[in-house]
Amino acid sequence: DKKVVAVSIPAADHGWTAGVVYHAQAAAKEINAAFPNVEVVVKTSPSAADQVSALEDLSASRKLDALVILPYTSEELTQPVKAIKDIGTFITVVDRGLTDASIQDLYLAGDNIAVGANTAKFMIDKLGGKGDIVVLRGIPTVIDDERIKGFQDTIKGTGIKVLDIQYAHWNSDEAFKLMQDYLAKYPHIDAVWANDDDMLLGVLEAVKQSGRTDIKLALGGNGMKDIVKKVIDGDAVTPVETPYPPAMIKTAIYMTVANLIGQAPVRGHVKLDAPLITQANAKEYYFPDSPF
Amino acid sequence: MTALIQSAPASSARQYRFSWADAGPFLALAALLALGFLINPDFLSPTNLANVITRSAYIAIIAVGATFVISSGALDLSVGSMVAFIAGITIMFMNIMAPSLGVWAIPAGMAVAVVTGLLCGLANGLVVTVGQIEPFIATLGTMGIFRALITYMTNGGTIPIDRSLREAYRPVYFGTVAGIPIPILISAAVAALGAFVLYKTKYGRRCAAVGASEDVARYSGISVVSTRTIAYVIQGACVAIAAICYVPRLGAATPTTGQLWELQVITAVVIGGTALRGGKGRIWGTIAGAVILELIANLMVLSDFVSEYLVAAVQGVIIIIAMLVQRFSK
Amino acid sequence: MTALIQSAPASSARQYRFSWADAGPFLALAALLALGFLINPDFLSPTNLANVITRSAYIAIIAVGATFVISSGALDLSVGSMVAFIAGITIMFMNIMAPSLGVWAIPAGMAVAVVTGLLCGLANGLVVTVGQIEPFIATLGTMGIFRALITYMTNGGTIPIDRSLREAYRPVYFGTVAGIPIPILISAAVAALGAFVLYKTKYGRRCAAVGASEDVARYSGISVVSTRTIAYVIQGACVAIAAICYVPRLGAATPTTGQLWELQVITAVVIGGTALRGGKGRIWGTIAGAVILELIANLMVLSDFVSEYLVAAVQGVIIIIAMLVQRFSK
Amino acid sequence: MSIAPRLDRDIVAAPTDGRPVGPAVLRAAGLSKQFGGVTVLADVTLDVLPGEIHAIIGENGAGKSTFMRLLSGYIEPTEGKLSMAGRDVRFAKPDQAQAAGIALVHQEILLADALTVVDNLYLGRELTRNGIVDDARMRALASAKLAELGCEVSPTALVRDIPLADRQLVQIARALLDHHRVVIFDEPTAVLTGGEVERLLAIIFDLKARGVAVLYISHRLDEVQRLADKVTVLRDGKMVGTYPGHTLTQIDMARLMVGRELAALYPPKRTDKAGAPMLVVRNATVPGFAEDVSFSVRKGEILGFAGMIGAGRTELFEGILGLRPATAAIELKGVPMRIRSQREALDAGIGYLTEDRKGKGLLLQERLGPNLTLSALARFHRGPVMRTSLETDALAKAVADYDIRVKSLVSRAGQLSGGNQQKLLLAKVLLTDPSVVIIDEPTRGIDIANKAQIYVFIQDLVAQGKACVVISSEMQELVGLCDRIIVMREGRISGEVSGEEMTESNIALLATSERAQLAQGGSQ
Ligand SMILES: Nc1ncnc2c1ncn2[C@@H]1O[C@H](COP(=O)(O)OP(=O)(O)OP(=O)(O)O)[C@@H](O)[C@H]1O
Ligand SMILES: Nc1ncnc2c1ncn2[C@@H]1O[C@H](COP(=O)(O)OP(=O)(O)OP(=O)(O)O)[C@@H](O)[C@H]1O
Ligand SMILES: [Mg+2]
Ligand SMILES: [Mg+2]
Repeated sequence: DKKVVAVSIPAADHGWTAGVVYHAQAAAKEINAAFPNVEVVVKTSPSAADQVSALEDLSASRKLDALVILPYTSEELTQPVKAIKDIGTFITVVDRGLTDASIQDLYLAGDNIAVGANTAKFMIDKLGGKGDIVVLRGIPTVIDDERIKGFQDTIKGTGIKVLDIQYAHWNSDEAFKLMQDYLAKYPHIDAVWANDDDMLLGVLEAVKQSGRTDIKLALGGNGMKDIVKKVIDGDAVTPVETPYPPAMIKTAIYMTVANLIGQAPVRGHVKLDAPLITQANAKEYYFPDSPF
Repeated sequence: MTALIQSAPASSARQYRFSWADAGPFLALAALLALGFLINPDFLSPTNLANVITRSAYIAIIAVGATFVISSGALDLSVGSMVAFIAGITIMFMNIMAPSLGVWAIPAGMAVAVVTGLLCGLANGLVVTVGQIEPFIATLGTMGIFRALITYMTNGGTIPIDRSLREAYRPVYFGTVAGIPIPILISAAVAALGAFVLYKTKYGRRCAAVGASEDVARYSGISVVSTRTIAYVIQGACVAIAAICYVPRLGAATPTTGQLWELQVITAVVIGGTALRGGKGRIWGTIAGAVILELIANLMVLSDFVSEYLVAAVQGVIIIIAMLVQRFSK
Repeated sequence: MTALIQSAPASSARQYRFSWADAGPFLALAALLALGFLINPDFLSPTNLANVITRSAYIAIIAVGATFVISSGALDLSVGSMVAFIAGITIMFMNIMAPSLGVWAIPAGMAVAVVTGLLCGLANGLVVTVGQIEPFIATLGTMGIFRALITYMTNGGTIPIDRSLREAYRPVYFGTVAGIPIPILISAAVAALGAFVLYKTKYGRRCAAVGASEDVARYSGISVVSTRTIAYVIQGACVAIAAICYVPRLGAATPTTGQLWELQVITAVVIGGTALRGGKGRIWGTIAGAVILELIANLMVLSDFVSEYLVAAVQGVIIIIAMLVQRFSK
Repeated sequence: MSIAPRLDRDIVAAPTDGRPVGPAVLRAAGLSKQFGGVTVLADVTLDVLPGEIHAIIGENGAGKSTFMRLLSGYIEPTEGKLSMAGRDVRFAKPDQAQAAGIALVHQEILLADALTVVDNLYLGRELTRNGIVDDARMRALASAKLAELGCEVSPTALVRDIPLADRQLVQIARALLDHHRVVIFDEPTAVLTGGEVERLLAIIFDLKARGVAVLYISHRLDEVQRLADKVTVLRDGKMVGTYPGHTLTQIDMARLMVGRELAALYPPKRTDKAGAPMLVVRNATVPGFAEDVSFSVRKGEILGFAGMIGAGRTELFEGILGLRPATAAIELKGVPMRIRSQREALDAGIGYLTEDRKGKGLLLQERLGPNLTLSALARFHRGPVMRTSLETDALAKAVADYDIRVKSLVSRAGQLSGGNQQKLLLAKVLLTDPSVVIIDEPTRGIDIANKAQIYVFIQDLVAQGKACVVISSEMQELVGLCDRIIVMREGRISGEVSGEEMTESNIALLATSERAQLAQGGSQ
């Protein structure tokens, strides 16, 4: 009998989630072709409530041998995932841990706090411990919250001053407008941090249009291929990048399948690092065929 | 005038006759069930159906309120954010009360939810009626306000419900009575009450009259302002009930809770046969509409034909086809 | 009939009299500018104003089309997704043509954009008129369809424009003619053309008549179906023009392009003094409405009063106040 | 200063000038009303006594409807006051007037289209039992009241689906459901035909007998003469006077209204033979309304269509003109053609004036000019550009030609009095310069002086070689105007009269009974 692996991920509503969908589908295709006795089913959901619905639907219609899930939010998905665990399904959680860690057979964690913290460290370093910066936030969710927290905790006590922080909803257009307004409002800005590369694209356009030269750094996060390319090319304003590879979903799916069909059990927690991507190592993080 | 006299009884008989137009949403529902069964026989399994109908309960409950607002000739775009806002207030209140009241914090929180809902509805209603602002714009404004308030309350994160209350509150979504999930019972009760008010009370008649023609209503001594305001208050109460059912399901409120529900709610109401220009409300059709929407989403998950990227397109097409079927089955 | 003959000249003079109701949006605009200056003098700096007005160009251009659709008594919720879809198609086409046509791929792509826009508008129009589906639902359906198509085309990611075209195309957004940013010129041209068509042609009269009363229009020999369909086609053309201005700004189309623009567009139209129930369109008011919306957003950033979490709330409040001021200045 | 003209002979009783003669149920003292600075009613004083039928007459735009709306709380006076049984009253809303016992049957039909007949009847005063609306009882009472008026529509039919005449009866029924002390009828018979009119008049006499005061507005002076105990005449918003009803002849009334001598009502008919057939219709069937109707109208001919309410005349022509589903073989000037929409009809040169001016004729929120030119926009174009100056000229000409009384050329259509709206609508249809004109109820709500003028217009049209079809509920008008009259009954042609046979009694016979024996008339 075929073993069923369900993959539940957020719908592609911006670049990073699009990367997740891309890698999940790629993994499913490869595995379904390679292992005739395994079936990987990928389902996307546009909100936490829809993700809970999708879990119900997936588990109601067939017996799941394993579930790989990238939860919208930890809090809201904990109970529903537990319900699936209770019927004997192997649970792999990606990126955001559930509030009850015992549910997770396998946990592949991204580190959003590190994304913020590493970016902050680099910035402190590069600006010599002081400077005026502006920050663009994403959509009010856990990811955004953690990154901002990591960043703010790190700059605490240094001479880095956050002039302004506003939401731009991980959207390049909103980021473009917001950056234009920041530029109009503050005659001197040392650095910008957009906590996601989609937003960074808008920021860079706005800076370019203004012709201002006071901005020494404009950093993003997530490892979008265009930004990694900039790092490779040695861009002065965007010299580094923090990865938060959507490909982690692919790793998780492969590990889960390995557990199902392999001899050795694959369990435990894997924490993915968020090291700085610099010109030196950027090639390792460059995937020109990914949509992200 | 023989023809005339003959035709009169015929037409009053017509009144009790089966009406294709009214049956439209139920036919669409039946067609969808059949289609679902063809695509995946599990679709009709009791568990799956129970899940789907339970899930449609929020939208259904809110949509009952929306049926009032829409048949009174107005519109409410703020319901999705209002759910989030009320859920947030309710959880905050329950968490504060939990140490002193214990499990009694739950009913106390529910009461707070209802009061908040009534006040939110009243605010919407007054802006629209007394402020004389186009409902679309007025409730778009309050939509932004409620959404911002929940974001503020959560600091952009999540408000989870206290662990001590979680287990006690869970049955409100997950429990059953006589085998029927509680949310289904609640939405049936709300619909029955809504149908009673809309069809069997003076207020219901006046609500439809205001939607059919403000002038005629005004000249008949009906206060457009209070009738429409009450419709918004009813809407607020329904949103509160939906929020009460919502909280135990996910155990938390976030700034993205209830996003775009307003569109689903309006779609459910219109698929159910209520005209957006007002003057006519179909509560039971609305319920069918809410279930149809949830079934379409469920079908997308259960079927394997559709690329993940195209789910929204297929849903759009199915909704348009459902409306066409309804329109031309008349 | 002496009374008549005497009164006629007096009243035809009145026709040119200043109308407070029509001036409403412009007064609101002036008030906002003054308020902005008080809060932050940089607000009125030429760069800032140029930025803001340039940014408002997309919404303004789309909203000119929406003024037609709304005054014909319909609604289009799909414009935001349509921008994204057209931008995607255009970029794909330009990228394919770039190797053979070189820079000429840009005008060719623009032509493709316009054709796509007209076809999308036509599709919307036919679903609404021939399909007789409530515009709200019909265009909610096509909104999902266009959004899904762009997500599919981009695999959920980004379609960037070919590097070789980037610099040549950039001036369409960033360039100026006689010191005025090109998008402002384009939106002024679109508005002038729109005003001409709506106020000075047969079609404009018919459009407003259909919105005011379908029956009267029909009995006056006006085809409701074709008039309203043409309004949607005009809307499609405007969306295409907006997309043409949009692409050079960030040089890419993504699944989030144009999200929620439909709401901004409708808000701009209504703030501009056009009634959502149809029968009356105010092109210049619409333009003022679009600028007002963008100014409010700008003011939120330039002021330091508002917590980032509450921006949406304050925007909602300002919009409601702007509408109230308009309503009661009459 | 008296603006009353001298009558040929002295009226037996002098004008009472509204001086109280007995205990008035309703008294209006010095009422004035201005709209945006324009005075439309000036210092009108009137007493309404119980059990009295008081007619208000005046030219179109004289201020009758405005006056009635003031009395019933639809609008508030700029000056003056109302009192009931000696006590001052103020009505800010119509329901306050209703509560005080005053009901108004509006000139323009004021019902909610999307609701059922019974819902409209009981709107705002629903009957309930234990808090639950008592549909069964409301339906039963509604049926009874409608039957009393001779209206056979089902109480659960939607108002949007019932014919105009029935809507008017529903509106009347609404005013009569409760017992009122004063009932005001503003042109109740404009859309009714003979039988219904008789029934209504009987009901009005019954009200009078029960001590109810009735205010009655009509341009059909014969009705006024039969009903009125007193007649108050308004001209240009001012009182001309109040006269004892039975002493006034119709000619007296007309003179008092107009303030000048009147020409004969009907222009002489042409004596020359009508020409070749212009419009030939064969086997026209409009499902549910008309079946297998064939007729033709010649160049230079006025063809009348008579029938009772519900005979299907309106629907027949709407079907022929592509405004509702129908089948028909149509030939225009000998050329067979298909007409699928009003546009095609207009392009072919067939104009149609609808009987429902509020719902289908005019955009009430729109200015006069755009209303006038809506069907003929192509004529106001130069290149792609609308020429508003041409439009303004056309409006000025129409206002003069049709004597449309407007306070300002930039008014909105809804601000015109009912009769003046009708004239605007007529002007709108004729602006398309049709070669065949179909006029459904040409003089609905038009005063006697202007009626004559419209008849002259119609005669002029045919004199220019056009063909004209007139559908009318006023048999007298058809007889006075037409060369030939087709009578319809229950959706079929039941006969045709011309020449000597063209009498009101013959038409009535054909309209009501299966086999009619026509009598020769006319020559006496
Ligand atoms: N709302 C309004 N605004 C401006 N003018 C108005 C308004 N209503 C009525 N009028 C004007 O008041 C005058 C009197 O109108 P009214 O309707 O009372 O006439 P009427 O005597 O009933 O005429 P008809 O016999 O044609 O019905 C008209 O000149 C009309 O244009
Ligand atoms: N919606 C409807 N459903 C059923 N029967 C209808 C409906 N509308 C009209 N009828 C019937 O159609 C017939 C023709 O209607 P109508 O009164 O409009 O004719 P008409 O000759 O034009 O009368 P009028 O003199 O009022 O213009 C009548 O028998 C009427 O009762
Ligand atoms: Mg009148
Ligand atoms: Mg008729």
